[in-house]
Amino acid sequence: MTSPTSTTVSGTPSGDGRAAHTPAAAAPGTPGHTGSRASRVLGILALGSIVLLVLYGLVWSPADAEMADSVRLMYIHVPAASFMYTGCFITAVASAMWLRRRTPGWDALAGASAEVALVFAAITLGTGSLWGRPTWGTYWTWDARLTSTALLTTLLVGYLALRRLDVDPTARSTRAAVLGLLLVPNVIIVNRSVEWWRSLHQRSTLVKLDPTIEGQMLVALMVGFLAIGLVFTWLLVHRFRVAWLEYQSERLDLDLALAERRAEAGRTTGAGEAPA
Amino acid sequence: MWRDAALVAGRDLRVELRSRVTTNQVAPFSLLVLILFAFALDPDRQLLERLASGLYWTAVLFAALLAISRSAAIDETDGVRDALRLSGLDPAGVFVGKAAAVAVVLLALELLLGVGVVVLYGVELAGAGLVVVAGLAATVAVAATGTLYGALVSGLRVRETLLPLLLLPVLAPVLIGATRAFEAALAGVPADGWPWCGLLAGLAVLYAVAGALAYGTLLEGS
Amino acid sequence: MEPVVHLRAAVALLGRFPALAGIDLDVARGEIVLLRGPNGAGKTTLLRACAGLVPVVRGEAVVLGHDLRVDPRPVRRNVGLLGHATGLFDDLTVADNVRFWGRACHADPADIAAALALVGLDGRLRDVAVGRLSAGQRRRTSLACLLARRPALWLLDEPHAGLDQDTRDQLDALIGRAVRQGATVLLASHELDRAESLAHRVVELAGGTTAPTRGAAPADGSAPPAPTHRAPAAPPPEVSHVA
Amino acid sequence: MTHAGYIAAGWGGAAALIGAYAAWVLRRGRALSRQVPPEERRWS
Repeated sequence: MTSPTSTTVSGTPSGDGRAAHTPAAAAPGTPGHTGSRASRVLGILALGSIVLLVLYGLVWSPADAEMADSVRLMYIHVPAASFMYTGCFITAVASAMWLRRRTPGWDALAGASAEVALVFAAITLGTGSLWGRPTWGTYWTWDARLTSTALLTTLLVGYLALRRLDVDPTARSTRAAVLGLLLVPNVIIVNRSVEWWRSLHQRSTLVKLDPTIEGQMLVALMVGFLAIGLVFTWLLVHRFRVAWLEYQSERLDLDLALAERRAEAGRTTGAGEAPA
Repeated sequence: MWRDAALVAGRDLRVELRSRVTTNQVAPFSLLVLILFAFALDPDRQLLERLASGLYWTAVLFAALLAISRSAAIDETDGVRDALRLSGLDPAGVFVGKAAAVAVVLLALELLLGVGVVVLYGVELAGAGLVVVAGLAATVAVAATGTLYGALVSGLRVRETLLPLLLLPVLAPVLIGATRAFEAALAGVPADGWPWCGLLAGLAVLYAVAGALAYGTLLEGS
Repeated sequence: MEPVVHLRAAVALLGRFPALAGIDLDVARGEIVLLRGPNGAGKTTLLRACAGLVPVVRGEAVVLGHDLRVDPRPVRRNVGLLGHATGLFDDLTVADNVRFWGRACHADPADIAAALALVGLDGRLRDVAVGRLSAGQRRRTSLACLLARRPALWLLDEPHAGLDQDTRDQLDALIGRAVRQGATVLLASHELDRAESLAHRVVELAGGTTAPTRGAAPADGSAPPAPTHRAPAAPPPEVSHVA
Repeated sequence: MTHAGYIAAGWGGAAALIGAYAAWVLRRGRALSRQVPPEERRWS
């Protein structure tokens, strides 16, 4: 994974060493992308594991005794849910690190991870309700996991909505970091309280969602974790690099801005003093 | 910190008293919500009475959104933000003071809504101890969470619309806990309700601490 | 003696905009310094930076002995800022407002009462909600809040704007009184006739820089290279021009 | 295979969503890369 600690260019570069590269060096039009050798290897591994997942999940593993073939949705659903939580956790850690270090890499990682987590939240909800239809006879049931996933999705949507606001970047990063840091306690509380709430009423559905997993099914689930995990990492790496590019493209070239600002003095002092 | 908290709480409550927005607008609005529930659910007394706890706390949350938004607006203008930073008030104290003021306003609204539920929905009160404790814990939790999230969106142009999106999912556990506790109390089985009180108290402490720690960062960072 | 304000090549950003692009300024204790310059020259930002409200990101910045680049917070208790935004609560009365901000910085209750009297708000207006006051009366309320703090450094942004003749005289008298008691005043004003007669010296601001009247570029190495700086090399503009 | 429709929808939907998101991220990365000098693209 990319290491955000190496990206310690601050929003207000200290001047000396960085003054050398003028914005003309931005070389607009230079083709480029967010790929690297490592991310390409990761991508190939991810694609390979997806092929393996299709084979294990759809062909080689048997149908469940009780749920028949609908159990095959589990090989996506459960790993996607896990990596949705992983994404939230990364966002919270990166937010905490941003509050400590104030380096833009951590802010970029927090935002990237929340967005990827939202994609996996959508997959979790979609596969969950598609799985629920044949199992429970309804697309939506107030099952603890579905409900807390839905609430978590709204938490992520709110976090990303705050990040998208067009306001002063430092203010936005500060607010987003506090909100991102609160994500983990919020997720835990929402999860636990919903679980507790639902378990008072319908213990049975919970059991029904947990088929006895063994043999080929267990292998398929493990392959699911591997494939979804690789896809998650690949997406996170690329989304992080996009966020980094966004930061760089908006980054203030302080020396250029200062030169422009000082040039105003030449234009205005002559005219501006007249009304005195 | 406590001196600063008392000072800020006194100021916020005085602003509330002088402006009368709570008494003239928020309180009638929350009663209106209770009446709208009756329209939506067909005023079949049995149904309303059975759902009373949930409807009550939903109405409280709507009223709380308004109260929190009002509280955030007090410290929102540029001049006040600067003056707060220049004053040397402890940010944690400011947070505690604002949350305390919101809690007092909420308690007044809850009392009013409680009377409304008893009169309009025909609820028979029971389990007073549990109701009071759960109500207090839930109020503090809502006030602390709301003040923290109010500071997160304060000063933004989209504050009015962003606040509910951010705050309501976080308050969902409070709604669950407070409703279950009230249901248990009204059903005469308070033993089922006390664990939920524990949850509410935990939430109150957690968000109060988080807010006290984060308020300075939010005040400086924008 | 150590200057009250000491800035060298100070740079401050508003978002991405370098509102201050290299300020050199020294103000000694007891001085009244007028900042003069066209709109957008950076006067307001300079005052806010001295108050520790806008971070200085480059250069040196020491105010009242506190290094703002290390921590801008300790200086804040000791400065009084009178800006465009008043920082008052419209629903509260004049007395409530002054009492709140006074007590917030541990002001003596006697000072709070005295401040109200000094700006002439101890009469009928005392118990009127600030939202009902005129702009000039609000400004007097803000001034009372500032007086109650007894700041060592007064930062006044257009203090004369919106005041009538009598109140301006009153304000000038208050500034003079504060300086005699050991305070230092930095003010930005467009009322140049009045402000220049009040000030001990004038500093010109333009394009976020202290425009060097005798032609100057920062002599120390901390200043960033400024290719388009119009001025040729010359001694640092510590005292740019005496009024 | 039982429930083939649900399984196809679930797997297909997940694949489509991930594919679309990945394509969006890659395209945005290419577009932004033009605006940023190569020395800031530390991975390449």
